Amino acid sequence: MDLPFSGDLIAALVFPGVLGIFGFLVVAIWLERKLVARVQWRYGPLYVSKPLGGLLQPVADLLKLVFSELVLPRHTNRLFFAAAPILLFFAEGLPVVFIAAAPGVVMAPHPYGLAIAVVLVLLVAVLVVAMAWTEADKFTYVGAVREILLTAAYEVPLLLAALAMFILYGTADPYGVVEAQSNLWGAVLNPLAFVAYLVALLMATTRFPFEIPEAEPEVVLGPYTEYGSTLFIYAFGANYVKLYVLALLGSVLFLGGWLPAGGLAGVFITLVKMLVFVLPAMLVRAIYPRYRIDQALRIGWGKLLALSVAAVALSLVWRLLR
Amino acid sequence: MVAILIFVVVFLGALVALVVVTFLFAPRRPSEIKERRFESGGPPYGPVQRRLLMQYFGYIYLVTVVEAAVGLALVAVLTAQPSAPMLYLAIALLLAAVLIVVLRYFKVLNDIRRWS
Amino acid sequence: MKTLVSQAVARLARWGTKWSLWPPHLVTACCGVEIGHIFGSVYDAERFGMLPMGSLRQSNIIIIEGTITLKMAKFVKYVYEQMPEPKYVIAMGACAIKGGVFYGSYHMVPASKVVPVHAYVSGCPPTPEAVLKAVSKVQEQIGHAEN
Amino acid sequence: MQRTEWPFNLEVGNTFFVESEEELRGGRRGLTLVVGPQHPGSGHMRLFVVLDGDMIVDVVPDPGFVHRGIEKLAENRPYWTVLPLVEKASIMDSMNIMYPLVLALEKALGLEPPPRAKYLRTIMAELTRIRTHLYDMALLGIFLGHSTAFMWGFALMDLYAEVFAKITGTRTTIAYPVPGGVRRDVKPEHVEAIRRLLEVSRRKLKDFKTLFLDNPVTRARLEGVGTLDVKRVTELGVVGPFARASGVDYDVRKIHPYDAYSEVDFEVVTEKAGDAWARTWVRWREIHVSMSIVEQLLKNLPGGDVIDEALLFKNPEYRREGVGGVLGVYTYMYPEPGEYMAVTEATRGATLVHLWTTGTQRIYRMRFVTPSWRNLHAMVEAMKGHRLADMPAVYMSFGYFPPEADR
Repeated sequence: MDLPFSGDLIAALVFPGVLGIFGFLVVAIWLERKLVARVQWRYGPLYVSKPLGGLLQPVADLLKLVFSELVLPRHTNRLFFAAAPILLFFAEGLPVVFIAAAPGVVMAPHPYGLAIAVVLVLLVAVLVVAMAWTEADKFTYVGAVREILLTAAYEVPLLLAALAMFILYGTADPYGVVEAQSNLWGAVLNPLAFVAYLVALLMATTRFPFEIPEAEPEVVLGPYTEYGSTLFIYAFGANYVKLYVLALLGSVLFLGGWLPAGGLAGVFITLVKMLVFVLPAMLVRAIYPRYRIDQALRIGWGKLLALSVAAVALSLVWRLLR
Repeated sequence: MVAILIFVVVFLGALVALVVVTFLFAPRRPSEIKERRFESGGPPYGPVQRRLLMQYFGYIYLVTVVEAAVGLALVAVLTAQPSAPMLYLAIALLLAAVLIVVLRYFKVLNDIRRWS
Repeated sequence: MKTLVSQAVARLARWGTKWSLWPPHLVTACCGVEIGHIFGSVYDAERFGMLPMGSLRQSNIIIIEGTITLKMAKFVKYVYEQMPEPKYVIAMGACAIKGGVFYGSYHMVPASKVVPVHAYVSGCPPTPEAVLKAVSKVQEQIGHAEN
Repeated sequence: MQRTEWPFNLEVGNTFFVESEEELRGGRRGLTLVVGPQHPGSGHMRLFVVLDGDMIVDVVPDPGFVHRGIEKLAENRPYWTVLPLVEKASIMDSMNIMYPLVLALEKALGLEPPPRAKYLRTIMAELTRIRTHLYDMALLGIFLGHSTAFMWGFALMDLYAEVFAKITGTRTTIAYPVPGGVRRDVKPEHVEAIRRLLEVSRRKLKDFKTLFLDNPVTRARLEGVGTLDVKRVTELGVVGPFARASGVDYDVRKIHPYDAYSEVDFEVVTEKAGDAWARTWVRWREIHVSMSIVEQLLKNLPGGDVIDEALLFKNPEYRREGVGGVLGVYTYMYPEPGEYMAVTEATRGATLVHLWTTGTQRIYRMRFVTPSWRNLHAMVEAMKGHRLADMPAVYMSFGYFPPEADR
């Protein structure tokens, strides 16, 4: 790699690594609140830093949470109670190890990297359920079961969408995938898979029409109900990390990753392409109410499954034609 | 390999460090009530561990079947020689089988009263 | 050196707390209608960093919305006790101050008898501006608090 | 009466009337979810929701968190100070909720409001009706997770609040009618403000409908949920738009017209389905009916005084000012002994006030029946047998407002 710096260190520490994850947490929460506020005829966070349009609001929230009392309920196993959100947040961030943000900017280049990343994303739901279970609360309990069921709804379509793209490219290597898209983006070649991936992303990150595990009027905050203080940041922020990972994965898988640039400019292009996934995920909050869990399951196993199977079929056709 | 190690150490280190900061600097006034379960602003009421949300669990059985098939296809695609038409035929057949299974049980799964 | 660090940390914590007052969803009486207006688009309390939270575990300010009845008082007290430190209380409306139009009712308690109150807002119901003013008063209190 | 000691024990945690699950409902094996009072899905009330898996088996409501003893307080104070007291039962519906008391007091005092006052009262009643429907609609939005519906609904409500502030001096608790008239006259610019308000809200409501009511997800959440048929609705004694949503063609405004309702042309909105969607849709249509009523009334708004001649007799200055804050004139007036009753159609249904007077200035006994209380049982019944996620949808489709129910 012809970079003047060590690409894998950049990947580990800046983007898509630690700094990227925390930076995304701050910017995404701010952006979400501001965008939704704009739709709703209001300003959103403002006075905390007026010249920056309230960009420091998530920072203030974070500081407040860090410096507020840490309550470890007596009826739980306190060690697990404290460890679960940390592990969850960490596990949500783990798939970035295998995803490249630019040529050379990847921690572990692996021929099956993207496939491993997809599987890692799907594994995390177990930790959410474990977290909810340690909390031992009625609301987290219902929330955990809803989380399992929602996972059951999106898992297969997400896998099928990834499968469609892997069939199309014939590889799961991040470099190979991007190379295969040098003429046409994957989203153009197989729009069905793209749409299926987008909807599965909304489900996986429990974004709005599918914000079912943490439906406020029913189960308070779902799996995060019992957490306060720093642990709440991790429990609640884990979803944003998942969004980050899935957006990164999607931009490599469907939008040609860092193309047409390379090197450091590629990183910025990847960042911009991630917005294609992040912005809709934020704006649906202002547009849709939430489905019931049975409706979400029906969508996942009905329309979405049909769509993703059609996507695989389309990929097969493309492949045979070539 | 070093990069992964650095990533894991820095990431986990940052997460744990924030908790440590909370432990050291946040005010602490533990009380018996504070450490009770959250129950909509009242005292804990009734046992927690009860029947699971059983009505939709058929979907989970479906996942175990379908996901294994899809996973198999994924592995096959990634490890097979490029452009093996037999493989693609196999995947197409597999998907058809999946669709048939889902179509067969979709109606049953939707009727939640059968599961209660 | 040690005091310097702890002072800096305290200042940072105060700044964060000041701009991030999250009330739990605890509606005590009819002033809840005006609370809706406060979080609605016209008065938009989110500008001040307020965000209504579902659970009391993450929240740090109770806005007592009007009358507290005997039945509700127990829950208000319980919620206050269960909330993590630091926590603040705004008593909203004439009823929360002394009883207002319900003064002398057999089922009604002033807020100060239940929880320590940091700011009172008068009115029946108070206008949203008044409540936001009280919020900024509480913010000032937090900002100027002795370490 | 002055109390030095408040008679209650704040021993936290052991002063609740339901101690264990078995006490609640004979040892049923289900998960009992306690919804409220500190819960985003409850208002000022508590629901014990017994779940069998995802299905709601039983719902036990625990109201009374905002019982402030309005009926008892009304016995201990002069009758004209009861007016703002009654209003606090449902503050954004203030005009409609105090309407029956004003009508009953008028019967007791022998007053008859002049036509302009009647028109103004009806206009205000319809405006508060629109506002309350919007409030319920906005809360339905947030209960389904649609925060934009909440924000837009409250933004529209705020326009109404501003117009009320212009006319009466307060945003929410307007206390506009008094026995024998209204508190203040409207000026031409106020009439213009109301006209503009209706125009703006027509336009904005169209957006609201596009985003929220026409939303396929909203429809999917509300249709076929919490269905009560005509028979069930009449058995449970449901009132107001929630009965009309099941096909009960009953509206106090039409059947016993009071004030200016006999002079306007309006339809009684009914739906057949009786589910949460029908209850929402009836209220949506009622907003438009109310708008047309206000427009008709504004067109024919008569001139003249806004309070009865009998009240002017004591202080002719009121002719110019309206009664205003000065309610002193009532200190000279004593209600006739007897029983008086009035029923009106408040936003959430028929409201009844029954007065016993003994000739003093204190009301001997006031019975105050509010619609939310009568709809509570139906709401709970409608929740049973549905999914947990339907609970907030049914809750807010009944527009249940605990202070109104608990009084």
